[in-house]
Amino acid sequence: MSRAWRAAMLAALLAVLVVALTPYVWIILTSFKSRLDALADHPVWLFTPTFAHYPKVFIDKQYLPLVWNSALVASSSTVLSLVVGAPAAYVFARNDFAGKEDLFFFFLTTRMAPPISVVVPMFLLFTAVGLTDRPAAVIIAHTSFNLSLVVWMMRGFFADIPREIDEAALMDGHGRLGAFARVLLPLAAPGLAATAILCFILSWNEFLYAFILVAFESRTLTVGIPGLVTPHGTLWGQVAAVAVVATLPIVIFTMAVQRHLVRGLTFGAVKG
Amino acid sequence: MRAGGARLGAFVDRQLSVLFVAPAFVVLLIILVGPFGYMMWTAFTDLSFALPGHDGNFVGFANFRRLMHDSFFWDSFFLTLRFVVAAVSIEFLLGFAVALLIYHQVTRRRLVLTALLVPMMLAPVAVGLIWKLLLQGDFGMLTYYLRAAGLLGTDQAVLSDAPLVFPAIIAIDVWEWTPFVVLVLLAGLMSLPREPFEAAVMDGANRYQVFRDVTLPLLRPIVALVVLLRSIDAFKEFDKVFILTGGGPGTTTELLSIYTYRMNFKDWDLGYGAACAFMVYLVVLILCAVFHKAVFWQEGRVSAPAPEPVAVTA
Amino acid sequence: MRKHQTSTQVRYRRWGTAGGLALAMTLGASQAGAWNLEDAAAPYRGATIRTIGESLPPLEALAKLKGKFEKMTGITVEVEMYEHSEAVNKVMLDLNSRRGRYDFIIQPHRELGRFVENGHLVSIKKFMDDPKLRDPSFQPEKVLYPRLWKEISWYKGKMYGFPFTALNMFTWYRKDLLANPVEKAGFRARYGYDLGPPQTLDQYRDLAEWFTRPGKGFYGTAIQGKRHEALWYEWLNFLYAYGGDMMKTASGSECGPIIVNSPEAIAATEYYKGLMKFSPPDTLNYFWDDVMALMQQGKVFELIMWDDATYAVAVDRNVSKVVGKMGFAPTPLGPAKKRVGQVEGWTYLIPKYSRNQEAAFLFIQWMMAFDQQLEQHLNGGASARPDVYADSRVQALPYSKAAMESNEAAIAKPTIPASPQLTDILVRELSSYLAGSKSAKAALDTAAVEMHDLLGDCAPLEYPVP
Amino acid sequence: MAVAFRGVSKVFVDGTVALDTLDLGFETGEFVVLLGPSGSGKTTACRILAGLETPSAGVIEVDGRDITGLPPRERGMSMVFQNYALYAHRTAYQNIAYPLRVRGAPKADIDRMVRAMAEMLRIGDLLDRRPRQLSGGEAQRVAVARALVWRPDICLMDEPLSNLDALLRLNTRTELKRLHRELNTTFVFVTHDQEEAMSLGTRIAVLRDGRLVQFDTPGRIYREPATRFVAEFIGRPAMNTIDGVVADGVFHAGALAVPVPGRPPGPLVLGIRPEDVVVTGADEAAAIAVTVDVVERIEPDLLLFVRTGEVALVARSLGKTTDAGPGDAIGLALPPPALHFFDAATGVRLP
Repeated sequence: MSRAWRAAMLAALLAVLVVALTPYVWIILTSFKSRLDALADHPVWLFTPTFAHYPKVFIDKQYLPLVWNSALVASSSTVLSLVVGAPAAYVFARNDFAGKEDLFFFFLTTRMAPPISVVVPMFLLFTAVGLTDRPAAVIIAHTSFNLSLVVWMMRGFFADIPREIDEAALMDGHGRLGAFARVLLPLAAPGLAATAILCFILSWNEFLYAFILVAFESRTLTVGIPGLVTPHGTLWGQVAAVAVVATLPIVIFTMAVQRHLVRGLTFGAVKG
Repeated sequence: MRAGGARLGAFVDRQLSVLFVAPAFVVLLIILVGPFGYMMWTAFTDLSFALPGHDGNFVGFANFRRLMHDSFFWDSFFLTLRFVVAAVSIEFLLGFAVALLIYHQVTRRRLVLTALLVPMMLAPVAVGLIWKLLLQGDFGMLTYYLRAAGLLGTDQAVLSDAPLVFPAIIAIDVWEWTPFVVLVLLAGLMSLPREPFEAAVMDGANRYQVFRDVTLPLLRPIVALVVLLRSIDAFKEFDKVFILTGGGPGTTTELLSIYTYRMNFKDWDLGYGAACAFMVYLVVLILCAVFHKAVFWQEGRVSAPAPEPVAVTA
Repeated sequence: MRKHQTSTQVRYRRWGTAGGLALAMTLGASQAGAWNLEDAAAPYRGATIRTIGESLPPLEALAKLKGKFEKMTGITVEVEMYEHSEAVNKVMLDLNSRRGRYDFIIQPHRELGRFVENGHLVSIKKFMDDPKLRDPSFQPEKVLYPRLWKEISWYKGKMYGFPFTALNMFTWYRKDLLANPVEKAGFRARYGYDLGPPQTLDQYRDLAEWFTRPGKGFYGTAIQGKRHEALWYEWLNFLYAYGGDMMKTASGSECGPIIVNSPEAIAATEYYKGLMKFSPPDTLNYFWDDVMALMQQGKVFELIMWDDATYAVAVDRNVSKVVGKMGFAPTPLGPAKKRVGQVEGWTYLIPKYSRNQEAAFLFIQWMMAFDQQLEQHLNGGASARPDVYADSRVQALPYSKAAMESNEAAIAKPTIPASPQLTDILVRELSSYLAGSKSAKAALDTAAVEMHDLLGDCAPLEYPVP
Repeated sequence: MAVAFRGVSKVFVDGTVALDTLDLGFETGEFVVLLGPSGSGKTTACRILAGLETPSAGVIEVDGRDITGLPPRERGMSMVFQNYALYAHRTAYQNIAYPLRVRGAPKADIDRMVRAMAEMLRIGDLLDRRPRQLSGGEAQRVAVARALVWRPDICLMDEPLSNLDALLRLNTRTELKRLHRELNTTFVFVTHDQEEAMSLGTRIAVLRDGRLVQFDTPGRIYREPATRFVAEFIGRPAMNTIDGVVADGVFHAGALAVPVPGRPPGPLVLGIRPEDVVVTGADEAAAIAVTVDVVERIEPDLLLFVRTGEVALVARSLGKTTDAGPGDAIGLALPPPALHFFDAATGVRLP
């Protein structure tokens, strides 16, 4: 590769990064700007920071508990999706049975249902069984759309683990359940991590189900954001503060399992 | 057959497949037969939360007949198709290019990737607001630089200019979701075996030929996967476009999801809203089924060797 | 079956006999002085009542005030604050699932028809008639703007609540610029009359034109052109000023001939679009939030804006650069030659499914009292009590006079069940017109036909569409 | 501990018949080799014994007890896989210790047994490595250690040597024999390599097309192959088998004529091991005159590929030399005691 070519590629990559990150950087800056700075007619890059927005929105407006609500919903639905979905994915990867592909496709179709129309019936049904307003309602709803993702992705990961590993585990004294839980799952850990991140992101950021199905006191951070758009002006500083705080856990979570994310998505890196 | 304690274990082992698939199946069935079935039933009723007397009486295909002649629905429908095709193909091409860039730019791959993933990690609601802030016509940062660069007239603003709005929401979707495409394709690239590439080089292929004849075909299942996932999600795009434009100006950005939202949450005309949703579901389902049969699963079959014959031929 | 139970049926169950009712009423009348909140609330001590409303200063004020009520009565009040449409959607779902999460709700009055016609609400008459609950000193017919109360909280002759806010739109302008001698001379030279606050729509346009200086980033006005309810609200001011309306009706709860495509309406709509020339380039992406920001930043000369947003422009120096520079006036006179304003407001309502209706009523009644109304008004509310506007502290606010005048001239808008749908249709068509994809007539004709399709025979087309 | 397959069949969902009424029994302490070409059903038989597959028909008995329905963990068997199937996320030590841990052995015992087994397999210094850091031979030893460490009644090995290079394979073979002797565990060893089978097995079960063809000691299988198939499959170079016809006590195949006194007339297959073929001078009277095609000298062996007419033969002479080169005419003798006869139609050995 020529030197010029290399430089050009590096420049292109840099450009991509700038495009990807600038809006986020801007929102971080905005979270420290006074309203007048935020709305100034020239972009303000240097300014005297104000730290008022964070306490205003998280303490005065009591958004802090929403972080916990979001964490509860996102982590529960992620765990639930994995617990329910991974075994199914394993069966899809290992067993052959009549109509398997059709059943698999059926799993995927649930992702195609338009949430905007499903959410009202879901609300009514959940209300009928007394689930509405509890975090459980939105956890179940998120599980429903994450489940297909889990089954889809984990099937690939399990398929890439040689069948003999299952059998070795059986010969080593496990039952099939034990072989799955003690041997297969640890081997598929990178895949689980990758899948978990995507589930977590989707659930953490989801708006509609979380808004409709959950009570005021257990609403998530995402649901809280539009409340900052008022007829008296969008509270840009506070919106930015919430957006920054809302992305923090995900960025941290992603960093933590970064190593697994790509490896996990490589559908074949677990062969050892 | 044998004594107590082991019996449960034996049962679990024998019925493992069923026990493993059943929970997922039941959860999805509840979701499908429950809310989704309810929605489908609603599509055949006059259920409305707004109008008195519309308590969910059966009306047959009335909603669907109305749908057939609803030009707003069909405008939205084709607008959505255009949106999906444009956004997903740009995301794919750009994503592929960036994935290759990162793949070949060996050092700091991880750091670069994490940084790149940021747009995807933001809540779509936040994405909508962030871009509203950036594109705001008076104090928007991007507006300012676009004008300074002469790309935007001082009498223009991106989200107010009917011809610009639709490309703008596509661009924002591209901004938000290209990282996902990069992530999956990069993972795919990194999992490819070396041998075919070496063989192709030995056969005298140049870089472009290697890409066309080796990389692309090998990546086909992953490409299919990412295109399918993105298409399904793009079809459902709602949050950020709703916040950015509300479907306007006029109906220039009224995607199906926004149209359905109005039916359901403004008009509370749930019967008709359900008919719209059902239609959308049907179309997405058919498209995906065709796609699935045509590309994805065929590849899956080839790459995963059929297990049983292997045992026989040992 | 959704049928609304009459309020008296519920009452009888509570008090046993009709005789008991009559007796109680008599007692209430004769022993007016004896009523006090503590005693009235005693049976409900320990109850928790929950409400929901839009996340705005008046609701924040309520949330601050409620502590006093809670201390006096032992009733706990929980307040849920959501964004405008979220607050509406939450309530729609709650009412239609009949689960009774909210003991009273604070909703835009245009939703009234949906609630009442589907039998979701309790008429507050039964509480008003109940001497144990009714504070005899609270005389709403005397202390509230009668027209505002009737439109915001009544439906088809029955009372369902009291206005939480009585909102209105009027003109905001930069009075500091009007005093500038250079501007004065220039304006006079160009238009042949003296520079001053906009009295008529023609002057409004002239002023908008005169002050539009794109090179300096300053504009005459800004219209709320985003595809959003804000567009419709703003457009109504011009529609009314031209003598137009959506339907020919005496009150919002009626259905009547559709006149939204009348020549007056078309003229008003064209006038409205004419203001786009004097608006910033991004005007089709604005709703109330954005034009507000423009005024706060001192980038626009005049707006037609909401009274409850005024505080943040005229008083709050933290967010506004133009404190002390603002003038306010009712919307300019149009061809109709009469003062107009619009009735808009959020209203307290009590759902049928509430399990604490009496406690909810007590709280609402308490909130409607002068002290609370004044406090709320001063914190960014918009009271429906004229006596609040007469208070010296309110009088000191620069916009009180304009607000009062507008309240008195307010015109009702539809509150029938389909009214949000009517709004939605108009927003879409007006947005299409502003975006240039069709003519004003075509847009309004389309809207009229759709409105007719929606409402049926009760709403014939006054101006038939070919 | 006696193991018996009784009428075991296996038909896969796609209709392939992998095993066809297999009857096979063996005793404790044996080193049984399941030998056969691809598709012969040997692996299936092994997996059915392990409990990894369920037979379509028939039963598996251990000491007369039916274990057909038992899950693998209750059969007291272990297995070494062709690709070793080591757990990639665990160290060699953890891999070996795993079956002990799963079976709930006390910690102290685990350590002692793992180390002892590692010592026995000479991998004591590799215990901290992960599978990806091991060479093929090392990984193979770890797999064997894992299979033997908990002293299973039976250790099953499915082509464990086929991924190793030739030398390693030879060494491992000796190693396995030594282990078998020291541990006195029953080994069931699946292979397609007859040499492996001959060197390892105390008894060899030869399978073909899902059926058991012969089950016997290596010596008898070599000396008295039950069918023409076994005869050709066992021994390298393979036994010479010649299709011909008997007439008047003489076997005729093209130009070849071999006296077979007492044989009834009709088609017959005659077989003789290359080492039983005696090379004589071309001029000897009793000799069969043949032409040399190819001479292979793999010291100390000498292989002569010869032909007479259409009939090709291989002669193997150990430690002898010959001057014969390609094209030379030489004489061969086929000593009558060394001749094998097979039914021309069924391939079954004839007395």
